[in-house]
Parts: sequence; C-alpha cells; structure tokens
Amino acid sequence: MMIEALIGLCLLGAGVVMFTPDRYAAKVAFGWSLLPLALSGLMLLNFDGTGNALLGGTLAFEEQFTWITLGPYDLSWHVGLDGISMPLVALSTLLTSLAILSAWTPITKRQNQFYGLVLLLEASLVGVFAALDFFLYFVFWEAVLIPMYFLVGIWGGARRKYAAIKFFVYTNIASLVLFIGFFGLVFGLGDSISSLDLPEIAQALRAGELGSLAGGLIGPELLALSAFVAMFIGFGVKVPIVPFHTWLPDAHVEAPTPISVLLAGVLLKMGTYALLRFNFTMLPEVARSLAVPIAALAVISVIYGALLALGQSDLKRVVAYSSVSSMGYVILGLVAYTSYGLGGATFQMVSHGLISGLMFACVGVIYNVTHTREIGDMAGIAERMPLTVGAFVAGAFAYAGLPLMAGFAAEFFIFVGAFQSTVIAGNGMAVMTALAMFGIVIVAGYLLWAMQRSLFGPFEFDGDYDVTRAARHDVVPLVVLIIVIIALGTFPDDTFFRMITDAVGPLVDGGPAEAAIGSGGGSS
Amino acid sequence: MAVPVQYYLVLSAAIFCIGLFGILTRRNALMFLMSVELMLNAANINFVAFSFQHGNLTGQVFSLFTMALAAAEVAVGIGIVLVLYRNFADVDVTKATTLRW
Amino acid sequence: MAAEGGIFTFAPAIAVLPFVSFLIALSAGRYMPKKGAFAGIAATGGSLLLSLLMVAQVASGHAHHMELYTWVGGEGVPFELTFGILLDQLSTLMLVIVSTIAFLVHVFSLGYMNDEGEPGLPRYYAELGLFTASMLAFVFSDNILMAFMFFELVGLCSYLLIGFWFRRSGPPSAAKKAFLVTRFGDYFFLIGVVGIFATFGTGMFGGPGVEESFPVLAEEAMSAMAAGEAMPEAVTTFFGLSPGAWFGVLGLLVLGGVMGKSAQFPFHTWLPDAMEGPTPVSALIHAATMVAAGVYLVARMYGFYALLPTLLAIIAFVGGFTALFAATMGVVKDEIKQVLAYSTISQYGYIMLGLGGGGYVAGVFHLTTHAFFKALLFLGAGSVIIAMHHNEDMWEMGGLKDRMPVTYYAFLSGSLALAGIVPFSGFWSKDEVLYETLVHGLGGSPILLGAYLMGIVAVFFTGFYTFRMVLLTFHGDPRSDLAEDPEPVRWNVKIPLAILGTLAAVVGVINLVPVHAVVGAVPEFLHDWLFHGPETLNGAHYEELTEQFAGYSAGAIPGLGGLGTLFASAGVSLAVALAGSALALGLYRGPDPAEHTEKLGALKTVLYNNYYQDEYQVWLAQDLTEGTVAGTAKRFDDGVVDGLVNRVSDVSLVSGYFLRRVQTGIVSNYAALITLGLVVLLVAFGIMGGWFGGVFA
Amino acid sequence: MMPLQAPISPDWLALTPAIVLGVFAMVLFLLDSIDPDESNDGLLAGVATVGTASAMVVAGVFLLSGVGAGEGVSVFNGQLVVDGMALFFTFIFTSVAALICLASIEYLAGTDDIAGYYSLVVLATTGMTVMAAANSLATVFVSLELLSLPSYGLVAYLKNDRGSVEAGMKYFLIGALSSAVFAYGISLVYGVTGSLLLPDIASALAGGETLANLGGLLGVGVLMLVGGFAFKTASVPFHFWAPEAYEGAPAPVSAFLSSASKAAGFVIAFRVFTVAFPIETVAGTIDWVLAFQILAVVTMTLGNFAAATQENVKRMLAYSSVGHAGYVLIGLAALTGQGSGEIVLGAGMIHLLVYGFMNTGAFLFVAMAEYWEVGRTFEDYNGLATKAPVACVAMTVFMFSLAGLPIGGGFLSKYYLFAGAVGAGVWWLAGVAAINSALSLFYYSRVVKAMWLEEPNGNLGGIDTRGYPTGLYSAVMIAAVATVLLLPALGVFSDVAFEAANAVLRLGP
Repeated sequence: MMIEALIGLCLLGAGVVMFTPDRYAAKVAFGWSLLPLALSGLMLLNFDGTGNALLGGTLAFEEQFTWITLGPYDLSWHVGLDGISMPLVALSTLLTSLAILSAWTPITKRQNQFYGLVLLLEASLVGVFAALDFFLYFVFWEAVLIPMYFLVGIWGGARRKYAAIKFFVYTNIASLVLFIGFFGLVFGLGDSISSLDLPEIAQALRAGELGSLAGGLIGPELLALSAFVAMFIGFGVKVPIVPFHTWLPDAHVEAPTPISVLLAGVLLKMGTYALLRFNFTMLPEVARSLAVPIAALAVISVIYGALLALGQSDLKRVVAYSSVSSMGYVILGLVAYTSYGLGGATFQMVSHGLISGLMFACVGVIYNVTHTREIGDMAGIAERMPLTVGAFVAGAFAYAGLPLMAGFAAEFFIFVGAFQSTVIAGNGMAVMTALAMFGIVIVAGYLLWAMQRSLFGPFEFDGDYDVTRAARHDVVPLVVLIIVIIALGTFPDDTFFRMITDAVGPLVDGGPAEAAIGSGGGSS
Repeated sequence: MAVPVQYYLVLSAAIFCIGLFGILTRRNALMFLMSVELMLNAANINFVAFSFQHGNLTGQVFSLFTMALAAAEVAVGIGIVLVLYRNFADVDVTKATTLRW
Repeated sequence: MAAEGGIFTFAPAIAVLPFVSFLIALSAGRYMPKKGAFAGIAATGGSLLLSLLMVAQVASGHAHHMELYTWVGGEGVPFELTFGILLDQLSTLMLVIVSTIAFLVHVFSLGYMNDEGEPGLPRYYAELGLFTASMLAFVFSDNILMAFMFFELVGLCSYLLIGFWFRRSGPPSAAKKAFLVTRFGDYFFLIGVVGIFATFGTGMFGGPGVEESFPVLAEEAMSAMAAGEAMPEAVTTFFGLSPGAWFGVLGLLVLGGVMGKSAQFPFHTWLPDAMEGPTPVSALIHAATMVAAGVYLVARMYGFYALLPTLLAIIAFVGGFTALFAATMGVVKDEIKQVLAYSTISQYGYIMLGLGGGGYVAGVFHLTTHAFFKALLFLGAGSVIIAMHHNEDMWEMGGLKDRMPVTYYAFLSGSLALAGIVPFSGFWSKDEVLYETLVHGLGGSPILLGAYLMGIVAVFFTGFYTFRMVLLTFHGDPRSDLAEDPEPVRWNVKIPLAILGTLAAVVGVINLVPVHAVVGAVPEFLHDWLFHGPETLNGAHYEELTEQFAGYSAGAIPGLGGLGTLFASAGVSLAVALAGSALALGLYRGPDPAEHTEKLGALKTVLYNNYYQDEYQVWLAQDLTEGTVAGTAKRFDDGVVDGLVNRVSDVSLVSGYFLRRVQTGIVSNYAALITLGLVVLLVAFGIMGGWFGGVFA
Repeated sequence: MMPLQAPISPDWLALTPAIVLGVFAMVLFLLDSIDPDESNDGLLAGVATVGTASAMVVAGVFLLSGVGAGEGVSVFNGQLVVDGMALFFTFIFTSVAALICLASIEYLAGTDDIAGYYSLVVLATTGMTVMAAANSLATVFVSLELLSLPSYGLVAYLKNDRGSVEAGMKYFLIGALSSAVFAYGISLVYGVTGSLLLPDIASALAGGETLANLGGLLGVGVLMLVGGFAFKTASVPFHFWAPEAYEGAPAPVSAFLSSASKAAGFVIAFRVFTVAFPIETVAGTIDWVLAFQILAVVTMTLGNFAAATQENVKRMLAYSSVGHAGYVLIGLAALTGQGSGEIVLGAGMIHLLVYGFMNTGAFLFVAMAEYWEVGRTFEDYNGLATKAPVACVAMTVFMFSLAGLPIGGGFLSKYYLFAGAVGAGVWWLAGVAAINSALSLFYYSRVVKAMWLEEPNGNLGGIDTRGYPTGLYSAVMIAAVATVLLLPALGVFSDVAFEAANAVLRLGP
C-alpha cells in the first residue's frame, strides 16, 4: 500500500492546502510535501524489486485489483515500482518539495490554490511512474495537464495564457495520437490479452502474438510500425523531440520558476520514461529497424537544441532549449539497446531532472531579485549575490558534463553504450554518438557565454530594484540539489545506476528477457 | 385486379415532393404547416396502399395514428405561430433571425 | 600487494589532503588567519612529504597499484568503471613535481595575494586546493577514464582561477576562452576514451597486478595482426579498420585533449589570455602542472603511442612546429608574462617533440626541468609585478637588478635554464630532446629530421627572447618612477624564488647524458629510474616497442659515431642558443635600449597579432557558430517550426468561422439544406446500392 | 455484477418508470386545475422532481436487479420491450429530468403557468422512456412525437422572450419536416417488409429476395429513418435547429434537450438499426454503417469547429453538443462487424450517461449565470471564480470532462469510444475524432480561462444581490459530483451497459 499511501498523501495534502489561508499556505504546503518525500525515501531504502516491471521482474510495492470491466478488457488498479520507476518517483517527490520551497518568494497571490495544485501535480506524477495498467497510466498521464494548465495560466508571465493553452492543446493532441496507436496494438493482439495490464501486453507483444487489424487490411508488421510511430510522436511531444518541441520554450518562459523546475525536472521525463516503457520495451524489433531515423532525430535534437540555446538572450529560454538538447541524449541512449545506453538514458532522466531543476531555480532566484531574465539587462551580479551565482556556476558545469557530477556520469554511460551499440550496421551508432557528443562543447559554449555576460564583469544593472543577497529559503534548494547531483555523479552505482541496469537488463540483447517472457505469465 | 401499388407510390411521392416544395418556397408559417400536412398525408397514402397490398391492417392503423399526431402537431404549431406573431408582428418565418451563426 | 601495502595505503591522502584544505578554505576560510592559506600550505606540504615517501618506496623496487572503489560495476554492465591509484616511477616523479610547486606557490601567494590585500581570498585558496587535489589525482590515475575526469576538473579550476578577478571584464572572458578551447580538445579526447572502452573493454594503463590494460591489448592485437593470427577477443575494432588504423584514430582523438591542455598549435591561443589570472596561478597551473597534464598523458600511455609510427611523427611535428611558432611570437611581446606564456607554449612543444621523437626519457626530463624553471620564471615575474604595482610592461621597467637582487639572480638562473645554456638544467633536457629526435631521425625515420630542424631553429629564438626579457626587465636604467623605487617583496616571495632558483640551476644532474657517456661513473638517474618501472610501463619496454612497431633505431651522423653525434648535437644546440642570446645582448644592452621591432617591417604586425590565430578562432566561435548558425536556427525555429504550429491553429479557427456562417438564422435555408443533404445521401447510396432497378421494374 | 433473474409479473410492471411518470404528469395537471391562478412553485417543482426521481430509482433498481436482462421483458405483443438498454436509457432520461425540475424553481420564478412547464417536462420524459422501450416503428413514431410536441412547447416557453419564441418556431418547423420525412420512411419500410415490428422486419429481410426486389425502396426508407434520428440527435444535416433551440430556450430546457432528448434519439437509432436492419443482411443494399460514418465525421467536425469560434457560452455548448452527437454516432458507425461491436455500442451508451450529467450540469451553470445576470459571452464570465469558486470548480469539472480530461467520467467513455473505432478498423474515424477532441479542449478551456485566469470586469454584482439559487445550485453540485464519481465508479454502469449492448446485438441476426 506504499504507493497508494504516497499518492493519497499528496491528494490529501492538496485538499488541506486548498483550504488553508494564504498566510500559512506556503509553510503548510512545504511541511506537508516533506511527508511524501520521506515516504519515498523510505521506499527507496526498502526497495526490493528486481528485473523489469514489464518483463516479469518482481516488483516492489505491487498492488493489483480490477477496477472496471469495459467489454472484453479489464481495467485494473495496478501499481508497482522497478529499478526504472523508483528513481523517478524519488525525483518527483524531491523536486516537488524543493519547488514549493523555491515558490515562497515569487508566488504572492492565491497561494493556497497554487500549492494545492502543485501537490495535485505531484500525485499525478507519482501515478504516472507507478501505474502498470494502461488506462490507469493514461488517467495520470492526462491528469498532469490539468494542474499544469492552471499553474502556468494563473501564475505565469506576460504571455501565460498563450503558453498555457498551447501546452495544453499540443500535448493533448499528442496523447490522443499515442492512445490511438496503442489501442491499435491492443486490438491487434485480439484474444491473447484479456486486460490492459501493461506487463501482459508487453509480454504478449514480445511473444509475437500481434495479429492484424481491420479485417486483415493492416497486417501485423504495418500495425506494429504505425503503432510505434504514433506512440513515438505522442510521447515525443512530451520529451520533446525536435520538431515537436516548440511548446516547451513558451511554457518554460511563461511558467513561474517553481513550475519550470517541475516541468523540466519531471514532466519531460514522463515522455522519455514512456518511450522506454512502451516503444522500446514492447516493440524492440520495430525500434531496431527504425534505429537510423531515431538516432538521427536524437542527434538533431542534441545539436539543434544546443544551437537554439546558443541563440537565446533570455536565461530561461537558454535553459529550456538546452533541455531539448539533453533529452536528445536520452533518445540516443535508448535506441542503443545496450545496458550502458539504456541505463545511461534512465540515469540521464534523473540527473537532467536535478540539473535543469537547479538551473531553473537559480534563474528564478536571480529573477526574484532583478525582475529580469535578459542576459543583456544585467552584468556582474556575482558581486551582489555570490551564493546564488556560485550555485549557477555549479549548475552550468553540471550541465556541461563536469565529471563527478550526475550529468557527466549519465552522458558518459550513454556515449559508451551508444558507441558500442550495433543496432545500426557498420558501427553507424559510433558516428552518431561522435556527432551528438559535440553537444557538450556547445553547451559549455552558451552557458559560459551567458555567465560571462550576466554574472561576471563590472556590476551593471539598469532597473530600479536593489540587487542583494537572496533569502535563505531561496538558496537552500540550490544547495540541496548540488549536493544530490554530486552524490549521484560520484557514486552512481550506489545510488541508482545498479538498480537501473538491473531493470533494463532484460531489454538488452542476450538479456534474460526471453526467459522472463515464459515465467512472466499472463500472456497467451 | 385493382390499381397496382406502384401507382400509389408514385402518387404519394408526388404529394410528398409537392409538400417539400411548399416548405422550401413558402415563407408564411401557416403555409409551412400545410405543406408538412401534405407530406404526412403522402405517408398515409403509402400506409393504406401497402396495408392493402400486404393484406394486414397495421398500415391503416398507423395512418390513423399519423392523422391524430398531425392534428396535435398543428395545434402546437398554431400556438407557436401565435406567439411568433406576438413577438415579431409577422408570421413570416424568415423574419425571425435574431439567433444565428 | 599486502606485502608492500604499508606506506602505500596512505597514497590517497596525497590528493585528499589538498581536497580537505579546499573544503576548509571554502567553509571556514574567511574566519581563519591568512584566509585559509595555512591550510593549503599544510596540505600541500603533507602531499609533498607523502609523495617523497612514495618515491622512496617505489625506488625500493615496488611500483604499486590499488583499487579505490568501483564507480560502476556489477553483472548488469559489460565492463566495470573503477577508480584506482597507480604509483610507478613516472607518476611518483610527477607527484613530487606537482606537490613541490604547489607548496611553493601557496607560500608565494601569501606575498602576492594576502600582502596585496586582495578580496575573496578564501575562494582563491579553496580553488587552489581543489586544483592541487585534482591535479595530483590525475597524476596517479590508473585508468584513462579517471584521468579524463580529473583532467576536466583541473580545467574547471583553471577556469575559476583565471576568472578570479571576476569584477573586471578581462578575466571572465579569458577564463571562458581557456575553458572552451580546451573543451574543444577534450571533445575529441572524450570520444577517444569512449572509443578505447568500446574497443578494449578496459581503460587501464597497466601496472603491477593489472591483468588487462589497453596498451598491452593493443600491442597484442598489433603483433597478432603482424603475425597474421586472429586478434584477441577482448579487442574489437570499428568501421572494419585494421587494428593499426583504428588505434591510430583513437590515438589521434586522445591527442586532441593533449594538444588542448598543453596548448599545442592550433589550440595554443588560450594560454596567453590565461595570463589574466593571478601570477601564482599562472606559475602553478599555466606553466608547471596543468599544462603538463597533456604531455604527461602521452607519457602515461606511451606504450600505446609507441605502437603507432604515424602518431609519433604527428606528435613530433606538432611539437616541433609549436616550439618554433610560439618562440617567434615571444620575441616581440612587451608584457613580461606574455613572453613567458609563449615560451611555455614553445617549451611544451619541445616535450612533445621529445616524446614523438622516441625520447621518452628526454620528454619526461624536459617536463621536469621545465616545470621548475618555468615556475621560477613566473614567480620571479610575479615578484617584479608586485614591485611594479601590477604593471607588466617591460618597457616601463629596467634597472631592477640592483633594487631586487634575490629576484634578479633567481630569475637569471631560470632564464639561463630556459635559454639552454650549459650547465643549467634546461640545457641538459632540451639537448637530450633534440639529440633523441636527431638520432632516431638519422636512424631510419628521416621524417623526424624535419621536426628536429624546427626545434633547432626555435632554440635560437628562445635564447633571443629570454635575454631580451632579462635585459629589459633588470638591466639598463629605470624607465619609470615605479622602476625607480619598486615596492619591496617579503620573505614569502623570496624563499620560493631562492629554492626554485637553485633547483633550476642544478636539477639537470638527474640525467647528465653527455657526461655519463664520457664518465660512466656519473649516473643517469632519471634514465635508470624510468627504465626500471613496472613491466609494460618502463622505458626499456617503450624502446622495444618503438623499435619493433615504429622502426625507431638510434643512428648517427655519418663519420662521427654515437658519441660524436651526441656531442655534435649538444654543441649545435648550445651554439644556437648562445647565438640567440648574443643577438639579444647586442640589441638590448645599454642603459636605454630601443625597440628594434620596426626592423621586422610587415612581419612585426603579423607577430604582434600572433599570426591572426585568435581572429579566425573567434570568428569561428562567435561570428559563424553563434552569430550565423545559431541565429539562423533561431529564425528557422520561430518562423517555420513554431510558425507551422500557430498556422494550424489559425486555419482551424478560420474554418470554424466559415462553418458557423452556414447557420444563417433563416429557417427556410435550413429546410433547403436539410433536403439537399438528404437528396445527396439518397443519390449517393442509390448509385452505390444499385437501386432504382428494383422499384420501377 | 451478475444479474439475478427477477421474473416480474405481470410483465407490464416492467413499464413502471413510464407509468410513474405518466401518473405524476396527471398529478401536476390536477394540481394546476385545482387553483390555476396562484401557482406554488415549490410544490409543483417538488412534485415533478419527486416523480422523475422516483422513476429514476425504479429504473435503477430494475437495472441492477437484472429485470430485463438478456432478451428483456416484451410487452403488448412485442410492441414494447423492456431490456437492459431500455432501462439504462430510462435511467439517463429520468435522472436528467430530475435535475432539470430541481433546477427550474428559481430560473422560472416570475413566469406564469409553471404547472404547464413541469407537466410538459414530465410528459416529454415519459415519451423518452417509451422510446427507450419501443420495439416497433409504430411505437417509435408515436413516442417520438410524444417527446417532440412537449419539447416544442418547452423551447418556446418564455412567451415574451423573442429568442425563446424564435427558437421554438425553428425547432418546431424543422421538427415537423423531419417527422414527415420519418413517417414517410416508415411507410416505405412497411411497404417493403409488411410489418412494423422490428424483429419481424429483420426476419422479413432475412430471406434476401425481398431485398433483391425492393432494395431501392427499402434503402430510401432507411435513409429517411436516418433523417428522423438525425433530427432527434441533432446530427448533420438535421442539426440546424439545435444551436438556435439550445441558445434561445430557457437554459434548463436546453440542458434537457441536449442531454436527454439526444439520448432518446440515440436509443431508438441503436435499437432500430441493430434489430431491424442487421448490417450483415442489408449491407449490400443500404450500408447504413457507412452512412453513419459519414454523418459522424461531418457532425463532429462541424459541431466542434463551429463551437471553437463562438462568443456566447450557451451557443458554444449548443455546438459542442452537436459535436458530441458526432462522437456517439461512432457507436453506430463502428458496427462494421469486425472487432467487437459491443465495445462501441456500450461505450456510446456510457458516454450518453456521463454526458447526461456533465452537459446538463454545464447548461445549468449557464442557467445560474443567467440567473445572476452575469451575461452570456466568455468575457462576461471573467473572474467568476473570485466570486463563486465552488460553482466554478463544478463548471471546470464539466468543461474538462466534456473535453475528455480525466477529471470525470467523460474521459473514460469518450476515449473508449475512440478505442472502439480503432478496434472496428475505422481508425481514420478515430483520427478525425481525435482532432476534434483536441480542438474541443481549446474552446472548453476558454470558459475555464475566463473563470479562473481572467480578472473580473465588474458584472458580477448579481451574485451578491440575488444570492445563490438553492435548487439550481444544488442541481449543479449533484451533477458535478455525479460526473466526478462516474470516473472511479463507472464500473457500476459499464457492466450493465455492455451486457445490454451485447443483448441488443445478439437480437440482430
């Protein structure tokens, strides 16, 4: 019942906070958010899952009972964690608490609603990562949109309404596309499945029981291919993969900082997590056959995103676009189908969550003081707010892949895994990897350039706010994040990487996947 | 024996079309109502004819239903035309266009 | 290992101590006397002692390797990534060099930073400590991944320390440039590391108790190929290349990082800018240690490069060319630190030349001597800069030799070493570098002779700019009021200078090759030291490799024989050095020397502008990448990609607008449309269903 | 749950809901005739509400206790059949009607002849319940008219409101036309098959030679029937009345028509086409599945795209209700024989159930806004949440549930409809539906945006002066709670819905 307790705590907290007077809402929300955080920490300590959740691994904190029977299919409440989802749940709870803390300064109106929605968001995020039944998963996946719409739309910047509706509709279209694609598979499986249980479906698909659809009009191969493409696009929008990324900068720039933290930190991971769970776990053959275009998309995302970041003058936009770039690495790692590639990709989800969260938090703290994010509007503020700038520098180097920080670990794993991958004939992946790796140079380029322009040099600031040190509760999240980032980068194995590699093992060639199919039960 | 059923069918179709034509062309609400009546009666002709053809009474009974309902319909219709006139000082159905798009 | 565990168990402390001082200075620095300087001094002193102990231990015949911890492992992954310590002859030697200079620089900083009352000293000492820790850790890394990690960390520290004076506009920009240029090199390096792991499944350099190391695997693969046998399973080459070719590619990629860090052409442009940092930093990082990291890496994995003649030739040529190229730029500089910067670039060119020319010992030798005398020169320059109130223009100086004798004599000894005048250390090492290149060039690899020639010519310029610098700074009459009565410097400046001055003069004795050749009694300490390293990591092994795979063999100048060649080469280099020095003396002697640069004519501007190297690189980075490419990408993204999204929504709204217009509000139109719709349906389905046949039949 | 076969005797007792409704309609007349002059709003509303509610309870009990499971109870020689589907829809009609009656108290305060209003509502509901059970084209036609005639009156109920009158006029004229078309269609079908009982029609066609001879005639007839249903369900091209009627009519009536009356149209469509014209038999002559596919696409597209550009919230809801008719049409359009038809049919029924609550709720919220004299356009709703947060939460639930976000039952039913379309091989239909659904999110969220994101523009005084209308407010709340609960608790209804769908489909061939 741990997961239920976790989600329940968040929902209950949301309810409580909604009806707390504004004066106390911030404190209450933060205090409450520590409960799920503590609980997830407890779960992390007691985590006893092995193997892959979808391929017959033993799950931690698993619960399953039938929810609704819709015609031939059972919808069930089925939750559980494996080595892939556990880190992401922990990430969500941690970032939520820190986001709430970092909201104390900027959020001044309708506070109880704000914090209530944030806790609501946390509940749905945990649900997304924990759900193992498609409809349950989809409920949480869509539920995330609702709080986000309000959080961006009410507390956002000047063009918040445009950004909110764009994010809302864009991602909703994506959801519909992936929904249709996925149900193509469900009906293609015909009688071999009796529920929308993801493990059952995944194992049935891997056991090659996919039939044809529309009275043989769409054969199994075509069906698998089109479903893969549909789901790839659907999830790709969330990631986001170029060219489906344009909602991101708008949402990021307009969203209030704490929400940008969650958006970049956790919401984008929903997409990559889903890609790993659905596309790359359920349809490995298709993924391999499409390795070239997918890897190419990954490389384009990395380089193109980095170049766009280089072209921005708004600190938040810079970070937003570099998220596009970093997510490209994840795709590259996923398509590699090596333990280092898949593991690194998952590790990158966590590390990028922390690092981008740190960067956005820093930008936010600076914004709280200067009320501008334009690189040109300020210079040499390091003199006035040393701690914040120090955190910013740390975050920038973490982003640029400085060793012994999480970013380097994740990216190095991805590079090694992708380089030695054989999914593309003639070591094509090695070339792709080498190309993608140039991202680390561009990243360093624009971050250092931005820092030199805005943080260092003689102090200049044309604005009528006096630039002084940030409040302590603004800096705490930054410090915490830096510590976690370094911890992950220095001891990847002892933190998450071992459980991750254990969970992705069955996906790798020669992994115990086939064995799992048999024992996994459920299918056929 | 008697007149082949096709003729009735043609007749009813003709009447139906006349009614339809009336609806499309007349702007007076009452004319509109009458045209509807025509169409309903076209249906009645069919019912009676087919009932004769099939040798069961279902059709004839149904035509009675239809007439009754037509009467009720006209009653309601007249009421509406009345309030229409009260509000728009006209029974021209094309005049009342405050609600559109 | 337990047998000689003993003192080695303390090895990690060598790096940990400075790291602790970093933490102390960072957290408590501002409350401490001297803002945490003492912590750093104590820590580096401790590292120095430990390093010396390690040397002693290694000297007693035991190289040592220990696993620190597993970064990534377990059955989940195909190969482990670990951290470990490799203590052999090479690394211990380097440890001593680094910790010595770090120690002295900490002391010197008391004078240069504290006494000058700089703000932000805790940050300074923290960063200094972090750098020392990373550098030492890099030195004793036992595998290339760990090496890369700390290679990057020293880069970070360099960035932070160059930008220490972030309130000015110059330092941050210089720091950015330094990091980016080296990062560009590291990009290739990282590909190389990834490639090495993908190829060999291990990144180990080797050493006692290491069963699999990539240089050895590479050697096996190569010899297996040569013998026409199958390659060892552990090795997988890519793109269907032969081992030789593929290893060459990997070697080149790693070389990218080396050239970036060691400021070899064309990645040399960051080093002169890096002089924006505090002078002690320049001495420690940008002269003696971090810049040495690149060449040290080549020496560290020499067993790999020795297999690849092409790579060796490339290294030698890059080295030779850089040596000459940088030296020529040094002759016209006006700031003292600029001259030193270019001379640093040039000297590392020599080290590369030595390594590429098959002179493993020679390279390491010059690395050692250069570390000392260049650190000395920078600290001397620092002392002068203190005296001149941070004015670095040599034309403002002059006549300082009487006013600050300690600095002068120390500086002079350093300069003699740099110029390569017998018997100062620089002479011995540089001469050996050139000699090794020459003999291998004569012996079957004539291509090296080209590199050798460049090296020899560079010697002339070295002598010239060195003594130009000395004369302008210390001799003649003071050319400014500052120079009239310079600010005195205290013990904490003089002592390091004295120590280094002595070292610069005498450290050459560790490898007196020519002397040894005549008087066998005089040992070649360094040569023996390096030749008795652990198997596959010692000079002897490397010699075999170069001979077997690169076809290097010692030749001699016809008619002179080995000994003759040795002395001929020594004589030549000495003569050239003297000639250069003499020219400088001729031009800049006297109370009030003239500039003379006009004599160079058009060449002058080219030299002043450093052959326009910065210009094209800045153009590449800023104008092309940031301006053109990124700008275009931005326009494309906003206009086309995002524009498309917005157009779609516009289109649907417009179509909605037209659809609602169908609702005219006139009920007759509705009736008409309904009829129309029904009729259309009837006709369509009628034709489909083939009706109308049945009805009127 | 397993239906425990409760044999009900005499069998006409299965019609209890309809009977209850009829009785209460008479009671209302009685009360009115006792003292026609001063009318007691509360009493009348109470009676109507109790009547419809009790009918709802009976229907619910019958439904869950398995009365009419499987073949169902056939009454009056099969003229009427009370099976799962009949009871399911009866439940929808009566629950909506109950909400309407509850909500109308304050809304109609001040108008005369309130008794007439309520009795018309109850009578129309009676008509619907009979439609749900109608098993012969005769009963279908009669009950349809029994629904239509009161509806005309209800729409034009505000005799002095031009909008209401004009709406009534248009609704009536189009309705008359459609019923004429419908009647003619029935006559043709009768001509071909010689019967009006749906099963008999099916068996008459089963042979095939009838089709061979008179296929064309049947085709014309069937298409005319389609026209009749299209009118009731407000599907293109017979939808033109809908925007006007919904906008002009009193808001509760709009809710009633757009939820219950639409559902009634669908129930007869479901029954007639699945029972009387099994697609396997008639596909060669008249492929009504294809017809409904076309109608579905056109209807949902027109409805949603037109709704996207409205300024008036009520009219937006009207068009969106046309769009939803398009979605539910998938229930018929996907009966291609491939895949399991029960999914789409069941999903369609569930969607109508959920829609009954969320759409009624939305219109009732509009009614409340009119009661507060806030205004009708999106701009008028600006900042409403600052004054009436709880009500706005309810409206948000309705909007997002209509848009298919997982905050209410609308999510499950809508997405399951799409899934069913994919399963039936008409994935392109699902694709079109997806585009529409995304667009609908855009315009539904405009309401939410106005209420929560915008600042008030000073037209919210009415909330303070007029206060909360108890009945209306509670109706909205009930609808909201029901909508939300239908997400987790849908299982209660989904089982019976799918059983009913199964039963109906098995009746076919």
